[in-house]
Amino acid sequence: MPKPKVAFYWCASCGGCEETVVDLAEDILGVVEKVDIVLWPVAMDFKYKDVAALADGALFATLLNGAIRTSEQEELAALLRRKSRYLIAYGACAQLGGIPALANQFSREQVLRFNYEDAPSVVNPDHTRPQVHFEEAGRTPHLPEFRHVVRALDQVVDVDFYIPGCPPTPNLTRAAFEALLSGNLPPKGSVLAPDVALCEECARKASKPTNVAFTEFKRPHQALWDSGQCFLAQGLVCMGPATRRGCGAACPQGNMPCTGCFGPTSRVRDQGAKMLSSLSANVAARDEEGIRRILDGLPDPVGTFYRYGLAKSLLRRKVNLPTGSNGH
Amino acid sequence: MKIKRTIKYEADRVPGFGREVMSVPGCEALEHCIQCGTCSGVCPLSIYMDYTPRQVMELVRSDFKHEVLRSHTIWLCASCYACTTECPRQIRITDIMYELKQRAIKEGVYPPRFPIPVLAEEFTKMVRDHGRISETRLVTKMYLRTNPLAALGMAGLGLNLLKTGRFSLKQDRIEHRGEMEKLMTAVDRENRKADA
Amino acid sequence: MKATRDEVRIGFYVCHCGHNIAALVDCPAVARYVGTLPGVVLSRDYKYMCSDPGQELIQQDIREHRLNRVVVASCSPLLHEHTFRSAVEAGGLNPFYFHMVNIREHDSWVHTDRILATEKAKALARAAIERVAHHKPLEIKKVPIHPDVLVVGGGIAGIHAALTLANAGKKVYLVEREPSIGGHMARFDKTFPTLDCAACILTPKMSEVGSHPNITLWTYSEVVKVDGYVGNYTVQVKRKARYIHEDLCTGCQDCIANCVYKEPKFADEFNEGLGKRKPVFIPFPQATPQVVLIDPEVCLNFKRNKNPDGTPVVSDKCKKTCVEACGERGAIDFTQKDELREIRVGTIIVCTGFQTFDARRVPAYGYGIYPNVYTALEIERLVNASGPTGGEVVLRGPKNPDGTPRKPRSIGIIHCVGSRDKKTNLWCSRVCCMYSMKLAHLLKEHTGAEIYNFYIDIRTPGKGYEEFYNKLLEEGTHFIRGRVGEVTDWAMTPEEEGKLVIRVEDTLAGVVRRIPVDMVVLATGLEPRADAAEVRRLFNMSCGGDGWFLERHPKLAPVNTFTDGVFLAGCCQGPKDIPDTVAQAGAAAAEALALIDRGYVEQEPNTAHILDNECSGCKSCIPLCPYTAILFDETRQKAYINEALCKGCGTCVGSCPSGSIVQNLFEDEEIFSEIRGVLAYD
Amino acid sequence: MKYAYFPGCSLKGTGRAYEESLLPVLRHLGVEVQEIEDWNCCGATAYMAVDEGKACAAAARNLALAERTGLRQMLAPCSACYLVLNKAQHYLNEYPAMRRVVTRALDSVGLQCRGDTAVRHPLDVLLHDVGLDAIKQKVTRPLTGLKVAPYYGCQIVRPYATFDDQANPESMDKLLAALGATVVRWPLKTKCCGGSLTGTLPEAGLRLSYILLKEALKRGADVIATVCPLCQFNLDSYHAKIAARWEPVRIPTVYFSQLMGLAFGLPAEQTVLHRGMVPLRFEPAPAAHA
Amino acid sequence: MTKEWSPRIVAFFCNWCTYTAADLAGVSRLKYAPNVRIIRLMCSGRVDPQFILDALARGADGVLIGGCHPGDCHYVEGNYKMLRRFTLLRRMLADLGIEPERVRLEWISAAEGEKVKRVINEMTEQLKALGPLGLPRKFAEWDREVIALAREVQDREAAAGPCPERPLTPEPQEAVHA
Repeated sequence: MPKPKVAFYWCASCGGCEETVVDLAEDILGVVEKVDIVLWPVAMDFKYKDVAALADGALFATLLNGAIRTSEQEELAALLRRKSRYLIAYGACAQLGGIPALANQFSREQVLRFNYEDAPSVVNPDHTRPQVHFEEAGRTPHLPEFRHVVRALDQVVDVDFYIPGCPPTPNLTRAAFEALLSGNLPPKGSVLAPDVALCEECARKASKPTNVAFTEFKRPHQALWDSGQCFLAQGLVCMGPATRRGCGAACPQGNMPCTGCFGPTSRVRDQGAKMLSSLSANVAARDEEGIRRILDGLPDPVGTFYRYGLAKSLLRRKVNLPTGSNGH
Repeated sequence: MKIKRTIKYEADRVPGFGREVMSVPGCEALEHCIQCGTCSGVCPLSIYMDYTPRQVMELVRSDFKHEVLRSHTIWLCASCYACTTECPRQIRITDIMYELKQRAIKEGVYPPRFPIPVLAEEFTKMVRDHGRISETRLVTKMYLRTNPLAALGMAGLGLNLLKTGRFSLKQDRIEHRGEMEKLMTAVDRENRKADA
Repeated sequence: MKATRDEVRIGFYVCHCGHNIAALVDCPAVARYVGTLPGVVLSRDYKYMCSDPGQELIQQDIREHRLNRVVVASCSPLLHEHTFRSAVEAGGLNPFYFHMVNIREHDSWVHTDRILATEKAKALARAAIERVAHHKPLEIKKVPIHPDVLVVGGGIAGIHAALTLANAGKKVYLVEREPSIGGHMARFDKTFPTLDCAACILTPKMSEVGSHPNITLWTYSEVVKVDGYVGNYTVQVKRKARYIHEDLCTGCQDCIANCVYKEPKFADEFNEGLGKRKPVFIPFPQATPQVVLIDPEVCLNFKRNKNPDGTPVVSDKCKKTCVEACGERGAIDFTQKDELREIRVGTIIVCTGFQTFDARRVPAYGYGIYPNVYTALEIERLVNASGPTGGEVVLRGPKNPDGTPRKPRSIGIIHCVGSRDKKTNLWCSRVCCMYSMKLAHLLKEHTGAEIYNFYIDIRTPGKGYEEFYNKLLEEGTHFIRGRVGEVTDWAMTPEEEGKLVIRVEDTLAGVVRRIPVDMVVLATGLEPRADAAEVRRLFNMSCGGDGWFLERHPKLAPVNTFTDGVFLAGCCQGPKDIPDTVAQAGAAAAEALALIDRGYVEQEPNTAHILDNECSGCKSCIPLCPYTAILFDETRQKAYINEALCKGCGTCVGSCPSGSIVQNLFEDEEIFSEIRGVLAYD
Repeated sequence: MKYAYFPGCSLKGTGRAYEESLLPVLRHLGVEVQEIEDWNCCGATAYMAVDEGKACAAAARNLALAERTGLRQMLAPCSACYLVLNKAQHYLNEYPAMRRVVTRALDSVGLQCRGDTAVRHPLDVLLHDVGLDAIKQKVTRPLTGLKVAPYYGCQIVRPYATFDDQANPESMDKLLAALGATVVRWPLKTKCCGGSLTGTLPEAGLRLSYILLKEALKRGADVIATVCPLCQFNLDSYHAKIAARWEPVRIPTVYFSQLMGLAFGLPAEQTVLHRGMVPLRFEPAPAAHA
Repeated sequence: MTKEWSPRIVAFFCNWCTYTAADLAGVSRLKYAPNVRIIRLMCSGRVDPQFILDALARGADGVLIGGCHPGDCHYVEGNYKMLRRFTLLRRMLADLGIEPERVRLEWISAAEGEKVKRVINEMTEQLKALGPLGLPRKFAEWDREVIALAREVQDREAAAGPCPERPLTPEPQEAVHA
């Protein structure tokens, strides 16, 4: 009997997710012998038309990583959606928008101007910008269109499962494959990681007192951090309490606080809001001035609480940005 | 014996008059009046008034415009502000009196040769034309316009002022001649705009 | 979520409340609209939902239409939520499958545009519909009530409340700040309108309190701390040192007679300073308890300079003749210190009373400037047979040439001093008209003087009050309608020489008058005690903008406060006369009794609980609980809530970073759907 | 200490004695004043009776000119001026509509008014900025034995004044006591003197002056001290008429500043007592220690 | 919207002070703008920032939170907790382009019916001046680019061959169409 066909695809992402597939190390072989990889741009040479040629639903599963920012990505997402039985948002960017979604604080124009003109490393005297269409030798090639908004995969197409993480850890990926192949799957739309916050599996938890009240907030570069004690107890923002577990508390083990890449638990609609609520409620001061002073220790709340989740936050992006007509 | 009909008919009222007055800056609190009479009680001049301040307040509130504007009361107010500071409802009675004087003057309804409005008019004229007041000159003017005979009665006083070096008929004025007039016409213009 | 939608069967009822709602909200339209919403199987509008037929309607529908959720849009849940929950329960449903929409206090009563008000009603109704779908069945929690009661304040209100409870067999602690109970009433001479002597009707009640086996009377004491909640409060009371052992003092007053001060020398508080007392004294003859006290401020046996903590220092400079006089009874103890007592009670009745307005705040009336200007309370003492002058009304000011004190031949009584005045107190003090007339009568009786009452309006809304007014008119007392402008001492006419001149507009005659009198009496109003704000915090009550303690509902819960188990009586809630005060004290006592005899209070099951499997043990919630109800299970490394301690504020719920705490009746899902509901209109 | 100085019309006319005595006293106490350039009549009570807006504008022009001096404080010795300027200040800040009109009007003559200059009365400045101690130190000829009835009149305490009690002001009492004078207590210190009515309706107006003079005498005062040119004029000028109508009540009325000058031992041309119609005859002796 | 726009305010009032104050406003028949929709919670401390964001995302132009005055909280200090959240949330919202006037925290005691009226009227006026926030419409606007393409692709595929059983457009986001 033919092996189930699997596709890997990437959109707006750093490539780290691809790495984790490789990180499966020898297990990759296990996977490879169970499935038939038909599309994997980063590793193999297949073409769009190859996929287009497939019958709808012909793919058993597609693991798509990266956020959606261009028309091309949307189109491929749509195509793979149709061809696959299971479409899986792979990694923080596909699940939540991820780091790229931080661009949702800026207008498309701001982003383009910076990247093609203002960035210190750019030399572009005649202000050339990428065009959607341009004439050349009587031919009109089309370039993908750069969207106003960065989106998570499920804001563009219907998604079956999510594998969280920036990047997802090998064992999550492995577990996901096993589940897929064995067919014993959780309800559609589930995140394939435990539905409990990180602290549960964090070695530092025991060191946290039950009476933490913040008198100041520090930032990672501002001190040497006790390698055993809870970061929050040391006045450093750790997103652990508001973030799904499953990574084995990798960052805290590396003496860095959690930044929230696994996203919220199923009971939370807005990871940032919840963390904000918990942190600020535990500030020590009672007078307005004192409260403000302590909270000023968090200079960039959006970047802190929505490091990965802005696209999927309740507001999705800075709300007063222009969304003019398309076409650059 | 001469008898007089004192009954008031609805026709005697000018509906909206009260509200109108209460809408003027400083006059709002009138609606809270409880007719306690403190104003009359503290008013040093209430004993000469045809309507006591309290009665004026009620007449305004019940729209008896003609009665109010024709009353002597508004002219007797010496603006000592006793009523305003004592009123248990913090009604700025003195300011209401001003408002009523203004309306009376605008409508020209006050006793002829009645010195007080005349003084006010002469006063404002002098301020408009010269920017400053020369009191003795002003007062003399007033007497000539209202009651020249009384002016004679004042001769003695004039003399004493002269003796103490406080009498002068010279008109003091500001340098920027005409600036006051400009200012006043501007106010009129703005008010008209506001009304429009 | 879809699933629940299918199985929920909601019944919706919108109440006209006569015209209260229907006048501004198109109730049938609201009913029609709600009828179209998912999950609603039946939607009605009805004239009075809180009426019996209204409630039966609900029960009947539950049975006939197999409703499993009920929403009523009517008045404030604080008013009728309980009513409808019971109805739902009687219909065979768990009472918490009910939600209430407030379209009266929050809609029809506060808006003017019918269309917008109706739209708002729809939105609020929709929110409830969306919400109620998520409701879960809950159990009401029962908390036992400690049967003892604390009554704070020993005026007539406190006395009556304490006796009522004690006679019903309850144990009562009566705490009074002054050395004796009796409050203001004890200082009055007679009481209106019946003119029976205040002492004669009050003294028996006072001594009954003093001797009642069920009453622990602590005078010269103050409540300093209150903890706990309805059913079991822990209260700390400071018993101030009176330098006398109450249990040893027999009240013989030999110590007073033998004090080194032969003559009374110090202003006597009870008589408004009109009389004098000694350093060791008993406030007044009928004082309860009959126990003397020593005033360290003036007693020779104490130093004038105090300890850093403000406590007095014994000097032992005095011959201590009082101690000799007391002899083997040994009741006097200069070393006595303030002591703290802790008691446990289930309910509290606050009767801390009022203070009279300080007449100096109206300088135009000359109190404190002209000696012959008096306050009403001073007159009460002046006309009182056991008062400083033995009931003889004589003037404070200059005496006659022959040295005999002058008697007033004409007296002006000025009403509304410190009442109905934006510059001082805006409210009507309710009792001044009546007590002014009472004093007018008594003064006339004592002096035969001409008496003028200056009033803004005469208010006699009480049994026999208007009749009393008539009586005064018959007695020939002058009533002049006009608020006095000023009281001065300069004369315009011979007959004004040497008199106080009252300038006033006689508003009924429409003329301004100057009236010379010998004596002016200021009918000072009632106002909240200076420390009302602290007392309020102590018992977790609210104050109105005017500073009086706030009742839970002006009509339906006049003696309740917003804190369960704490009740109000007397003038601390607002000015009132003795009959009303006593009635209110009885009501408060009854409310307390009702609680005690039921034995328990039901508590909203709106407590929070932690989802055990979902809790990550991050401990963020633990410091947030003001009741330390959240604990951490070290072995399982998870937090859990002790629901007995949880009061249901929901602060921890709003803060749980992984959404793992749930508050009954206020679950996230319920509130989110409420938000969706209120915004789902266009 | 430096203040923008608004004399007002009266202090240049019938009330010149006020200015002539006040300025030296202030100088003597090291208080600097700078007369506002080209100030105009404040509008007094008469203008309010004709047109509120214009009255405000007239007053506001002065406020604007005062702001130009860069001095945040403005000294207005005449009660009427003091009241009117304060009132205008209040109206501008309380009533946006009024502010709009006045601002635009001022604009038309190239002036702006922020309305944040503190309008202050000499009594206020003397008591709270200079201080009684500083004043006492300057007293070389205490007014021992001189019984003075302090008379405040209406408009410096009512309705806007914040520096003293409206019903029973005491700043002048304290000041006079500091000068060594005996202060006569009387209940009429803020009663109305009749204001402009003495001229327009003598019968009504003069009666009020009469009562004041009568009571002052009755309570044994040698002199009435006043803070207002109109009050001084009324109490000083009508004795003949009052005597004719009621009874002679001759008692001098002088400005508190004149008494200060006297106590500071300033020369006669700076106490200008000769400007009074009822002359004050009192020669203070040098202080024992001085 | 059919009728002329008028702001929508979602209010979260604590049961003990502010909700009661609103009742008092009613009993006293004070009149205020009908733009507010009051949601009752036991304590301002229960107000989860998610509620505020959700309300805005669903079309509220402003959110008003009412609690007991500092020191008067029925639950000792729930209102302080809210004050802290509010302080940071307001700053974060500014970073996300939402004017501070749109989210307001007020201490209103059970006796201050007048204040309920004042605050609601004030806020309504401020929001009128600010104009609509209109997030639902904004969301729809943002998604237009996606939906357009999705349609285009759909048509193309339809022309090409058998239609897949799964929809291509994203499942409707509640917030967009609520």
